[in-house]
Amino acid sequence: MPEITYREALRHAMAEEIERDPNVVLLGEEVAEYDGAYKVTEGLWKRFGDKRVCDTPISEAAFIGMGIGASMLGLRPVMELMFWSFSTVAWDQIVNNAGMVRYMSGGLIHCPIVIRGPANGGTNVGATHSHTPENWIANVPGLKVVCPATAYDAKGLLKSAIRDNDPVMFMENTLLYGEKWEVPNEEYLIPLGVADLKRSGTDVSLIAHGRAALTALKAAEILAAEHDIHADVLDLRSIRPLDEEAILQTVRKTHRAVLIEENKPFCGVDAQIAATIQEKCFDDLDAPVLRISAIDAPAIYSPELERRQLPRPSDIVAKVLSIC
Amino acid sequence: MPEITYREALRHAMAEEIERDPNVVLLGEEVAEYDGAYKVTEGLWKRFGDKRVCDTPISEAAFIGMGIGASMLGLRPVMELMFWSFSTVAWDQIVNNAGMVRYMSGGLIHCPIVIRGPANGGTNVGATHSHTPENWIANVPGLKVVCPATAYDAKGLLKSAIRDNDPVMFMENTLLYGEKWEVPNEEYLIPLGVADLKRSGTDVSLIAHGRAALTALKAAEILAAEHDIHADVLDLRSIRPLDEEAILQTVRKTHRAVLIEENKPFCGVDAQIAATIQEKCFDDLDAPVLRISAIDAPAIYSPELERRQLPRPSDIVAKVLSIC
Amino acid sequence: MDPVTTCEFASAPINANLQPADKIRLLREMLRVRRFEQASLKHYQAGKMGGFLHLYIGQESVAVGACSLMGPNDHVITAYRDHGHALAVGMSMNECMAELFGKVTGCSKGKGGSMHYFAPDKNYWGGHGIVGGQTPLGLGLAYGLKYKGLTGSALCFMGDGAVNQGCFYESLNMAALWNLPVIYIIENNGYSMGTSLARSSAYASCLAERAAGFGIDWDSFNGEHIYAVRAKIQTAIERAHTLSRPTVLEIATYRYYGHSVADAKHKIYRSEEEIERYKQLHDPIQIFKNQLSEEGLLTESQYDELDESVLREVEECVAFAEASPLPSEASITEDVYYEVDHQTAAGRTGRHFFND
Amino acid sequence: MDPVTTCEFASAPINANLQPADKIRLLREMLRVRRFEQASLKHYQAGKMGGFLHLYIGQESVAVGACSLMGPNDHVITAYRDHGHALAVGMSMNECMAELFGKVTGCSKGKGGSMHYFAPDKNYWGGHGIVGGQTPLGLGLAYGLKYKGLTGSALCFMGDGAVNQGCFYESLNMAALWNLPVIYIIENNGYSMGTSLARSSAYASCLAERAAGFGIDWDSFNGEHIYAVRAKIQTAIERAHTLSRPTVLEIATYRYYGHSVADAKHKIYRSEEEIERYKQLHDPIQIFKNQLSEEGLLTESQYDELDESVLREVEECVAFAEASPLPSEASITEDVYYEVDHQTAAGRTGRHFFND
Ligand SMILES: Cc1ncc(C[n+]2csc(CCOP(=O)(O)OP(=O)(O)O)c2C)c(N)n1
Ligand SMILES: Cc1ncc(C[n+]2csc(CCOP(=O)(O)OP(=O)(O)O)c2C)c(N)n1
Ligand SMILES: [Mg+2]
Ligand SMILES: [Mg+2]
Repeated sequence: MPEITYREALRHAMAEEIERDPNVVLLGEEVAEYDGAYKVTEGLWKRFGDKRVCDTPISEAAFIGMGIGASMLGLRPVMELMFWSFSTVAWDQIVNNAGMVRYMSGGLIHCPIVIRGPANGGTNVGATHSHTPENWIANVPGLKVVCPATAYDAKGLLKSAIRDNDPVMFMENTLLYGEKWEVPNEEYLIPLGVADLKRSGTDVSLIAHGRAALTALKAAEILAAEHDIHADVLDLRSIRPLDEEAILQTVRKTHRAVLIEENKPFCGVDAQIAATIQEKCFDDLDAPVLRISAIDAPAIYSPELERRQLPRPSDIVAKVLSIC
Repeated sequence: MPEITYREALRHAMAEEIERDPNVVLLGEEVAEYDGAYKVTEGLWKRFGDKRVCDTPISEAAFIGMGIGASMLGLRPVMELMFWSFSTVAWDQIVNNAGMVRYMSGGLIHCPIVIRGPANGGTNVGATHSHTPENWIANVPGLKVVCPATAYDAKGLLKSAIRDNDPVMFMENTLLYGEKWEVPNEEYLIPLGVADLKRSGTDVSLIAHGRAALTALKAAEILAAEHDIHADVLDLRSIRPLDEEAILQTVRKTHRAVLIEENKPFCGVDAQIAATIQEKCFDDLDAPVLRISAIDAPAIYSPELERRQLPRPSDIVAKVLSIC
Repeated sequence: MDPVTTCEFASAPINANLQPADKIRLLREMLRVRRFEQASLKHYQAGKMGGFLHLYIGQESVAVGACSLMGPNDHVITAYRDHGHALAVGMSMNECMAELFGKVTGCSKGKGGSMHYFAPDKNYWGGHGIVGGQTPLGLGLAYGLKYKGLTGSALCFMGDGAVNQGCFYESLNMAALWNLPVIYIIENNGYSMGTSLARSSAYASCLAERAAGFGIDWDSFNGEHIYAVRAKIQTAIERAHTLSRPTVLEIATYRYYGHSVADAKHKIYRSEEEIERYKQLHDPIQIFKNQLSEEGLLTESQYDELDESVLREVEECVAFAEASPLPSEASITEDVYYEVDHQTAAGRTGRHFFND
Repeated sequence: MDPVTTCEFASAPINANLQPADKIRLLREMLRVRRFEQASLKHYQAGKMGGFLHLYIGQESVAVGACSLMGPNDHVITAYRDHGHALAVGMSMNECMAELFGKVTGCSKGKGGSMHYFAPDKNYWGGHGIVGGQTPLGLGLAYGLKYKGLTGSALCFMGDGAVNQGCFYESLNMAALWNLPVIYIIENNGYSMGTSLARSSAYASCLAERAAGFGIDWDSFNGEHIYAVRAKIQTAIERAHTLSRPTVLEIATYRYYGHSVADAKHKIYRSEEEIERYKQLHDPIQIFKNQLSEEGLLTESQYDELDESVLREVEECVAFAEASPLPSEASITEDVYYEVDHQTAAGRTGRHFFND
């Protein structure tokens, strides 16, 4: 199978959907003539033209709201936020309009919109540019949120997100854009709400999403090689809808769980996962569910220290050893 | 002790702090000449004048940001959001400016600002007006969040919040404004980060915040009267800082916990509490930590049904009976 | 504002070309709004509904005049003071009253309430509670129309207080930059809640003039006469249809009741005299009633008949609302996700709701 | 834009009253910015720092001219392209370079980086990464000054792309309505990232004219000559000091490098010729250097000395940054909460951090 980057996988997904459905339009800052701040949309403007790939002013509230309004009319806008951190200036449009209009209209309206872009720390761009709002979004019934960790997942999930008739918040990671994975040439879709067991073990369940899932895989290798501890690594992929069954299954198998995320700990996604596991696997657990999140402070600039602020394989190994 | 309303308690707290500190200023929509949309600031404009109590245009992003900027210069703005739901249009200012400027300046700047207003459902004002963002806020290191359930707590906590040198998000409840509690005439303060055991029992811990704490008290009475089950009722009062010790203590005493909140379940504050309890009281628990939240949908308008959407005493009783 | 004495806009083609029956219908529509809201007020006070009730009474000429101009691709979106626009686009009193009563027969199945009426089939996109929040949505409707190659427009209504929400200016810039056929209609009733225009906004000659800085055509006028409203908005619609250019219109109007029914102080922040003066001299229904009798199209008794037929419709809608059932408890989690409601494949993978 | 040939602003009192030494200092400050940033670029490319690096080179006359006018109660706040303003208010090259290197000796202890320089003691409030997010903060500085009864102003810098963030207009309305002494300075360098002004903004004659709709005084001018910048901004500062009124200024300027160092395409979305033209004809340092030699205040050799002394300062700051220690791991959770850092009573009740 050919290897392509996470960035290319996203691009191919968008190109395929643009060709497939005339209602799909890409909008965002620098997505067209500049080829995308992170080159995710590179070449798409030249290929599909002004109508399908369109640069916006720096007006997130207005252009996200515009996309929502257009989606009510049947368009399928795929909006790029240069950083998900900038969703803070469009927060009302996302939560109250995309999130609530279907409900408040008694189901008369739906918003087939995708809002995508990177949501990660680790690039030394400072606290305001390093938010990971998947937990805020997942708190809102009416919104969906997806955090792919690999090129394969990114492509399959983005295509599903674009075809989904509900608003899907698609969170990528600038640290992964250049990473390569095997991705088939044939078309495929990955449904939202289906987790992926990326490594199968017996002794402990490492549950994560986004880049943290890759960190967990590295930790699992170390655990196997150096400690003869064999971990299940479950990548949630989709946060809402959530594959709760897969979570409970792996825990029922290993009886131990360590949750890893790059978000801040308080009310992070893993708080929800831990609460669910202890409630539904109470008698299966041989140890408390443990969590590893970013060190609980705004993202620090200093490159050395920000590397330290996010979960590292060694942090996971240490946690696992504390319960195995 | 005299009984006063939750609304009056807040008003007295602000009046006392205005008199005490010339840097305290109240700003918000309709807080001055109109006496407050919910009459919380009634009479303060007449009493203290234009300088100290000031009406703003409907520009939350600008006036919240203005308050943050002024607080950097040493003012202590107490900003009213007519509804905390409207924080969505000021989200960037709250999270990135109030929340991050101290950190990004290496501690050179601090923001002694209070942003207060009602954050609750249950009043049939629809999905966009019924948000309870305490979990979103508490996710942000740099911000503090407080949710008083009684007039006594509201006054003591608001005075502490105004004197606090960090940004404090103060979340009230329109359903409580008219309720009365005993409040002493003498000045008192309630520190942030200290929970309140509002009822002492032996069999189960009901842990809640905001109005849900009062619902828990009602449930505790029913449990005692009809089921001879005696519950601890712990009111968190402050979400960040959080009185984790008090949480662990009550659970170590009763070995069972039911968490109640009016927020939506996914990544609600109680997800964090449940995750913490199972981790730190793993061997103390005789049953899984259970949660009761709002029914997981945007706030419905229909009055009958919205009453049903929020946790009721009977819901708590049923949950408790399932583990006692 | 000065009353419109004789209407210079009667001769505007869009009005001159009206048939007598059309003119009567305009009056009838305004009466429908007023009588519907008077009934809703009565039943609100009788405790039949919850939440807020923002009455449009006094402003009827704006919504009715504007919506009377809508063609197949002209769309409407507004704020929470939305009953007038809803009835004006042709929504039934039944679904509107039932919504206020929180009944499943309501236009939003009792889920939206007074602030959240919707009727996409009538090009009516709500009903929005967050001040200014609808302005980017209106932009999106215009963008969608243009994208689909349709000749139409998006009429986005907003209040004089809403002009101080920033997303409105972001929207103006994009509308001008991209030539989008959106028409922002500022219904300037002089107050945002208890705050007079002078205490909430700084401006040159008027609020609409702020559009000039974005190179957008704008106009400001007295909206008490429905002919004026129709003539001015028609110009904007033609600009949208022929040039795909935006317009900002500021229409002077007045609300007789408080901001919402909960607004106890509305006779304190404005004088009784002011309210009375508007009712006496500037009432859009009275003014148009007189216009029609001057035109020899309406006698007193014909007016009374018209009013009675409207009152009967109102009575019926109240009875309908009363008799309608509440939404079921199970319906609380319906209409959240399209895919779940329709039980598509996408709606069946993973967990969507998280109680227990 | 046309080059400023002879400077009509030399005679403006604020410039005419300058002592020769002051004029040399202005040139020196501009040189400090340029040489500092050239060094930062070199070390960025050598991998000594992370994140973004937005260079101000080409725009020096704006920050240096503006900050040279600051009195005790005049404050400055800007966006992420903030090195120029930081050095212009008197921050040391050491603390600025160390911040880029992520060292504990940096102005923000290595926690803010290039976009987040701060020096409240010098009335410098950052350094803000969210486009437009600083505009309400600037309003707040002005509000705070007025509240405290101080005669001062808040100079809030922003880019030409930032004018399309809504909170800017909300801020303009409040500034005008409340007579707040804030001065919004739009540094129009023609591009927001890869987007030219024409592709991002719709306007009448210029961006600043948007202020007219709020009844705010505005001006738009070429900022390549520091005398022009000082004369025009001084007028706004006097308006702020004497009338407590806001101003919006649009200053035409140009950045020689890409949006950030990561901007590989900046010679594609604009032509090499354009860049060269600005360097040759509109360079603020060259222009002022020539001005001073015309005034007989500076010889070539004096200029070279000046430049060398600046280069020595730059060398020293790099050595300082290199030699400085990194922040400690423990410091990651410092500077989050004032009360915790100071271990006050409030900082000791309850849990503030939630790892494990
Ligand atoms: C963002 C936001 N802030 C505040 C409110 C509360 N609020 C609802 S209506 C209103 C006044 C709006 O006045 P105006 O725009 O003039 O419309 P009118 O009520 O006069 O029709 C306010 C402050 C809100 N709904 N949304
Ligand atoms: C709200 C927000 N949206 C987008 C960005 C990404 N971004 C950073 S700078 C920039 C361009 C700003 O251009 P301009 O305002 O002209 O300032 P300049 O870079 O020219 O100094 C963009 C889009 C951001 N930081 N914040
Ligand atoms: Mg109004
Ligand atoms: Mg620029």
